[in-house]
Amino acid sequence: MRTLRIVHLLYPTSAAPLSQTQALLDVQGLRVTFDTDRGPATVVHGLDLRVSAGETVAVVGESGSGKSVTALAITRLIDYAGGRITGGRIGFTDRAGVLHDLATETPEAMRRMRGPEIAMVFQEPMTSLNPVLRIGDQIAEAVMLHQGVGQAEGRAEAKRMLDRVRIPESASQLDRYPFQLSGGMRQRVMIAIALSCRPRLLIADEPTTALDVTVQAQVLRLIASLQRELEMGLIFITHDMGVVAEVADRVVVMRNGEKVEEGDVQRIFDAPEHPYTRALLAAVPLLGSLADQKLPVPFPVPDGPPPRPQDTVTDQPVLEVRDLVTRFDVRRGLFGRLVGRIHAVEGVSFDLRHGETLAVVGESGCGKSTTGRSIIRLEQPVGGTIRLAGLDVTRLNRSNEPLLRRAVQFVFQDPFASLDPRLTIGFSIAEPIHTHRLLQGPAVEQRVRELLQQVDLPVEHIWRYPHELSGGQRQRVCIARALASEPQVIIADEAVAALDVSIRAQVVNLLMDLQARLGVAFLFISHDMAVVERVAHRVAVMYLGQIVEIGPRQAVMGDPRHAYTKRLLAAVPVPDPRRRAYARDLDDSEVPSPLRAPSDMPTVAPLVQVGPDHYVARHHVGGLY
Amino acid sequence: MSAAAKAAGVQSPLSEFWRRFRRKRIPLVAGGAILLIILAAVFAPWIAPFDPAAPDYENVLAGPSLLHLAGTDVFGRDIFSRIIWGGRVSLSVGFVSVFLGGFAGVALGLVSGFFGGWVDTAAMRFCDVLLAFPGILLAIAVVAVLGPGISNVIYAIAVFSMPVFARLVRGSTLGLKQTVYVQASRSIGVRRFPLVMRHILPGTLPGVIVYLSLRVGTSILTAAALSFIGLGAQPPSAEWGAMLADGRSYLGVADHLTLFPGIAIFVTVLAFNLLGDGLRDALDQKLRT
Amino acid sequence: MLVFLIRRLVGTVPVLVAVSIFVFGFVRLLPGDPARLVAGPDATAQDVAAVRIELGLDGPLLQQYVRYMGQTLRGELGRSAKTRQPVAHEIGARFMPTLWLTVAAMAWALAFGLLVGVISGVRRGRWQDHAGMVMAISGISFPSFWLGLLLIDLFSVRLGWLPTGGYGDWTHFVLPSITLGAGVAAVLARFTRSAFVEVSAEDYVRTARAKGVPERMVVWKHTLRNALIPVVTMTGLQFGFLLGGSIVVETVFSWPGLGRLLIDSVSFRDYPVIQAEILLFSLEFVLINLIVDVLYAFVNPEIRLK
Amino acid sequence: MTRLLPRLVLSAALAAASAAPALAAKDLVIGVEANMPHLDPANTNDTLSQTAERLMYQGLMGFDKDMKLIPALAEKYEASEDAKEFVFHLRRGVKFHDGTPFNAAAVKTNIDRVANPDNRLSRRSLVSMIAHTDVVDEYTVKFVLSSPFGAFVNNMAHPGTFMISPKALAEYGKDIATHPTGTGPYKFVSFATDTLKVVKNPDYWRPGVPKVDTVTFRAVPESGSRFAMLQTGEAQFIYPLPAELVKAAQANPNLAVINAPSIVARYVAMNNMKKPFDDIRVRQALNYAIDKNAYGRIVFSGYSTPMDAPIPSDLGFYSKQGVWPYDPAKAKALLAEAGYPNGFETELWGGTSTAVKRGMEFIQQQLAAVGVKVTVAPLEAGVATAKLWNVQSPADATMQMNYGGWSSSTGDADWGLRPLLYSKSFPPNLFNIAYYSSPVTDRAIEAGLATADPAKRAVAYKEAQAQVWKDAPWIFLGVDRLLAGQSKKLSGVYYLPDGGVLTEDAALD
Repeated sequence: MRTLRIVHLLYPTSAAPLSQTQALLDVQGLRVTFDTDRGPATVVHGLDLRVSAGETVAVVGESGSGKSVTALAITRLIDYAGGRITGGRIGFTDRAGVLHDLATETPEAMRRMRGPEIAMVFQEPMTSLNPVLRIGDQIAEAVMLHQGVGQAEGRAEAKRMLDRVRIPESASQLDRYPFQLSGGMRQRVMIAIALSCRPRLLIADEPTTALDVTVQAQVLRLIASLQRELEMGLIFITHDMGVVAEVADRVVVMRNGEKVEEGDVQRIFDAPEHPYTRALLAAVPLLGSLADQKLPVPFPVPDGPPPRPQDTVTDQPVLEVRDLVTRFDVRRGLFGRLVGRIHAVEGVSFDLRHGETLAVVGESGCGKSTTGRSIIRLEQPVGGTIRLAGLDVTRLNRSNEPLLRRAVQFVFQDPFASLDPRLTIGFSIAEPIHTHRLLQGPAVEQRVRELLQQVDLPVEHIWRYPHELSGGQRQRVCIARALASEPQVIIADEAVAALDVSIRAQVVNLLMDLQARLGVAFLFISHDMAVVERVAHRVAVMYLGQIVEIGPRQAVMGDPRHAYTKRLLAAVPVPDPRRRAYARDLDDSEVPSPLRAPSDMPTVAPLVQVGPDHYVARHHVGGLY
Repeated sequence: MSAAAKAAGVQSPLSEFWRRFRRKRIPLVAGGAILLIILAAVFAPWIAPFDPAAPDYENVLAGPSLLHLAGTDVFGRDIFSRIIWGGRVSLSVGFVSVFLGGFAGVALGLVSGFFGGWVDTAAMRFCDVLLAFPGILLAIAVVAVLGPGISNVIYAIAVFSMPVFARLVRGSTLGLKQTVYVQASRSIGVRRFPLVMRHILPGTLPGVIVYLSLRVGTSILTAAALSFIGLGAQPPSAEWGAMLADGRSYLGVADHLTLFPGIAIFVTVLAFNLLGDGLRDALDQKLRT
Repeated sequence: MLVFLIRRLVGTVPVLVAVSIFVFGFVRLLPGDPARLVAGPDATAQDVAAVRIELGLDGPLLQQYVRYMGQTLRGELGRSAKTRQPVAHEIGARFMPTLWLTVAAMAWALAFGLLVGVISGVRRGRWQDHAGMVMAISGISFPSFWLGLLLIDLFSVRLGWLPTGGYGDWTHFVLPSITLGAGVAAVLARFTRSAFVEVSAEDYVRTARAKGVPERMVVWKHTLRNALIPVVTMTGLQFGFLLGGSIVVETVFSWPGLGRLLIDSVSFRDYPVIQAEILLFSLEFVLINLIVDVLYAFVNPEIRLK
Repeated sequence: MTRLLPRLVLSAALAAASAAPALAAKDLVIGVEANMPHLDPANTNDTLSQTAERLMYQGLMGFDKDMKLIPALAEKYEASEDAKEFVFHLRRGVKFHDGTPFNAAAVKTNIDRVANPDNRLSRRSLVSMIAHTDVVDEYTVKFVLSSPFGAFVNNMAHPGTFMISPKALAEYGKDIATHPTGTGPYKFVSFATDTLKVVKNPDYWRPGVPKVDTVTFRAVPESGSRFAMLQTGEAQFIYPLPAELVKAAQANPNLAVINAPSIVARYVAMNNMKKPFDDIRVRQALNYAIDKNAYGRIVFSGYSTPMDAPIPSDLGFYSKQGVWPYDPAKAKALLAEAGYPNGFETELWGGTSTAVKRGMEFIQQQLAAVGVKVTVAPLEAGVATAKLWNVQSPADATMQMNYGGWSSSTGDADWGLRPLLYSKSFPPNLFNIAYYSSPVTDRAIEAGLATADPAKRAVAYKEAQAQVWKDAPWIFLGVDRLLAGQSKKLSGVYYLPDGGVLTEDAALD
């Protein structure tokens, strides 16, 4: 990652000082209240926020901090979401130079302002477009409404917008429906809708959170360039400090509905004043920070001793996967005719050693989760062999199934969903013990208490229900449950992805601590390269169901050899405003679909060695490897 | 995880349900009314002022009075007492048929949803076929085979309630099967039967409970309709639909013969529907009628 | 779209086969000898044997079924035990009255249900919503036969505005279709409201507002069009309810339709007619579902284009 | 001579001709209670269809409004002393609706058709005693019987022997049922499900009739709806008028109520061969147990008179026995004497109509008072066929008690007694479901048939009725009143005691 350490000069990162610009938006003392069935709840308390034309203000905070509500309040869409503005003013200077207080505008006046003056892009591209309307019509609608033009003109403008957001073959895309587009494409359409009336203020609410990292980079770049082009004010709402560093001129940090800190982006990253900001930044894994370290190192703990690298790997492989193939047949019609296959996992081979963490990385749909699920047999592989501690568990039978189920455990991504809400924590943890009849009677409860202690949870939690616990605590419960059967391998499928950054670091540290103490091996499936850098001994990069590169973490991340690995790493937002990625060369291409016709079998590229234990797929190009 | 879902997670599902349910007055009132109707039916011998079968030929077709709150019928029997006793028939038809149908439907839905494949296909085609028959038509077919009478009506209604539950439970089983916690339990090797009984069945119950209460109302209406066309309860049973049917030729002469049984049916079914709605709002917003 | 239609048509075949087996099994499930029942009191052993052949109750079961299917496909449904007329003739005369009654009931129920549902959904929590939902929940709780009797009493007998029953010009349709459609109107109103409310919370409705679409268009273009997708399915299911309900309503209003024929046939144990009627009802229901699916695809591009 | 579908006979009344001046006439609508299955008179079992058939068809003999036998298509007849030969002289110049002339050959064609067992016509028993039918000349026909049959002329007035155009018979075959072609006052127009429409026959042989242009029968099973139709003027005549609505009808100044005695008897048949009804004391006890006056008042809102003989008073050769007294104490005593001091449990069958169920409930209540626990079981027509009429031998009979009615549509005591109480009339032959068998009664019934001499027949039937009354094979309940509602504008529609309606002279004001 050293190659990326260049100070960026092309684009100055700080905007003009506030005093020199007429504030486009001037929010003062904003209070927003929701009427819940438990009575009114104020979720934004007296927020001040200024945005000037051409300026990008990032609003940062963890979930529940009130950042999205603020956005809805400014557009007054909050009226339709069950909330009310109960205090403060929202000053907004429109195109004609007239100052409005959006907090008290009539609904009709607000409506006319939404679109040409203020536009929004939302987080979830999959649900933000109307499924029954063609995308051309959805873009043209806004144009026709606000510019009073006819159908043909609206359509022409829609096409121009699609070109502008770099959607290829825009003319034919106009007649397509949202479900026919990928998530990245839909977000581009959303941006096209938002920008179709040339708004003066764009509010982007986590616009890239649901996207893969390479797509995220594309979309971020697109927004930034359009902003410059249109000289819009931009409020960028995110929880991701990496993204903040990429886009913001100024940063507003929110917590529990209040602004805790505000400042120039450089200042915030260099010298955060508020403890919360500091904690937020400390918890953000900085990709490249372990570039010099061969072994994994836990996250530093505030006020704790500096973490030490962990060397836990033995030579003995515990899990050997060879040529694993998992495909999903797509059947249609009455007779279930096979119309295609999703080649989720195609010829994947790797070893996992005792005490080792092998990270599997890649973007959604690359087959990394399916690989994990196929090993634990939540999916049925169609080919390959799996050996567990030397024993063939490819075909499960009465004797080897309990063995596999005991020795390999799985930790899922969503801690809210992975515990049965109707069962106590204690029972959930004890379920593997009961299932495998490991202990009987009071010994079970004793063991559950031990496990709770191992994951740093109070033993009283044994009688609690999942809803009484926070996300981080629940994930600890899941880990305790995974440990209950004394496994040799834990497959962690995006196990920390759903957690807030501060919690994420704790849970990662817990996992590493357990590895150090128990020697358990992890198959660590993740899309988060920075976390992977912390935990992994080795990294496997997957693309379209195949491993394209595998090797020691330091080699793969510091010296990526496969084009895709390079692209993936380049797309990762770096939480350092000095290292903005505008200049990085990113292509706008889409990841191909793993769905293929039944007769169209993919070729599995052979892996060739490029360094010690470091292998790269060599592709068949023009008849040659 | 949205903020709302997180907020909902603060309380246990049961207390959350009770909090939401209690907040609405109407379902509570409806629940109270149902309780009252059930109690009245159970304690009919003590509550009813008259023997529901005792004729009084000197006092026939008398309008409502202080003595006979709902008047008397063609045999001089006290209609109020008959309605109280009739609640036993109408309610047991409602409950028994729906519980029978519900039980069978839940079992079929669980098996169908959990095992999938040809079992699922066969079960769902079977349900399609049953659903392809309008409920009352199916009931008539059953009655045509078995003959009229209240117990056959119960079977008939159970038969056409079954697919409703089967589909509902299959749907939520499919959903629950995909939930992470069920997969988690599968991944640690929990066997099918405990998996279904421990993790899936309880998850389907909220929907089942909502439908149970809604279907009881439907069943009472269907039983009444069958009685009305002469295929339901037989004399001297005081089933409400049969009372309404018997009294209908007196419309314009003695309206109280139909008015009170009609009100009894309406109020009871209404109460079950309101309760069901309240339960749905409190238990599972996604369910629809 | 054509492929979709063909696929959907083929998809109904198993259901129809199952229905035919059910209908075939119907007479064979009966306790006793149906041929004896049908032949009547004066029948001799030869008569009964003849009736048995007429009912297709002779020979091995499989052969019986094949023969039954063959006859059914050729439209030969046998003769009514009661009237000795061909069943097809009996049913044919009653088909249109029931169809029109059902269509009339559905038409007003749909119009009313959608309107009330949308108004309640838009005015959620206000008096319009409460009034609409009180009407709706009363509608599904009211015994339709009682409603019919009350309507006759009020509008025909007391006010003399409308005929009491029978099949004739449009005035004859008013009361029966109101009675028949009331429950369905109520169900559709409730269902439309909940679908509407659900769709209102969708992100794309927020998107529409965010681009400044006027409320009226948000309701009719962005929300209702999506809410209609489940409503269409529900409407199809409700047709079955109407077909069933027509049995009762036709009795109250002396409507010369299939429903009344069915009751008459059941009480006379006129098995050839019952059998044919159940088949017809199911066929109608399957057909309606087919139409609903086509409509469904029409409102839902995802189904149409896949 | 009709085995009543119970619902077809709720009540009855004779039309006292409420004459009114005729204006621009025209369309008479009659609301009836059920659909007519079809219109082949030789295959008809219900009074309603027979009434409808009377619009278009006639027999050799007919009935007037008092149900007196009158000549119709025959002008006169002669019977031999031994009641074995009957000669009918036919009316001349009568034509069927399709133009075919009516003559002796047409009579022979019709009678032969009914008599032919291969045709499986349900009214065959009316003519089964005929050995052969001879065409004497164009307008004279002679019936030679295989055994004496005193009531033969009455059979020739029964709808089962109505005359159908031979040409139409040949043309339509079985489908004659939907193409009625007779000689009657009205011509067939359409018959769709619940509506029968006929139009005036301009060539009708009786001058001056019919006086209305069309007649429509509309089936309205709901009695309330049927009455509503009358109130709104959609119908000018409805029958039966449910007894409970008589008051409402009387309150309406535009309506008239027909209330007249009928020949419809209501009784409970007990299985005389089965315990406990094989004991005459039990049968008598049950007769004592029921208050016949209350029966009429409660079940028929007062429009029923207690039975005072096994047949209604309006049937020929009726012989009064006096109403069976209501005496529950005596009933209990008799039951105790018969070995049932605490009563017994039994089952009562009947039809499914509201009025019939009401009657059954009443009986249930009354018998409960003397300790007899009755389970009420309404049977649909089809089931009743199987369980009552189709039983092959007395031993197979499962019936204990059956509540039913009987209307002798020949108007004669023979058909009021023989099918029900003659020991050779056990099902499946005829309808003696009480399995009553008494040599005295049998002999008397046979004697009544053996002659055409009214005096001799009267003696025989008197003996039979006295014996039946004494043996109490039934619980004798009541004779319906005929009830119908009509517009005051209507005249000339007569309600016959058997529950049929004559519309030939109908006129609208």
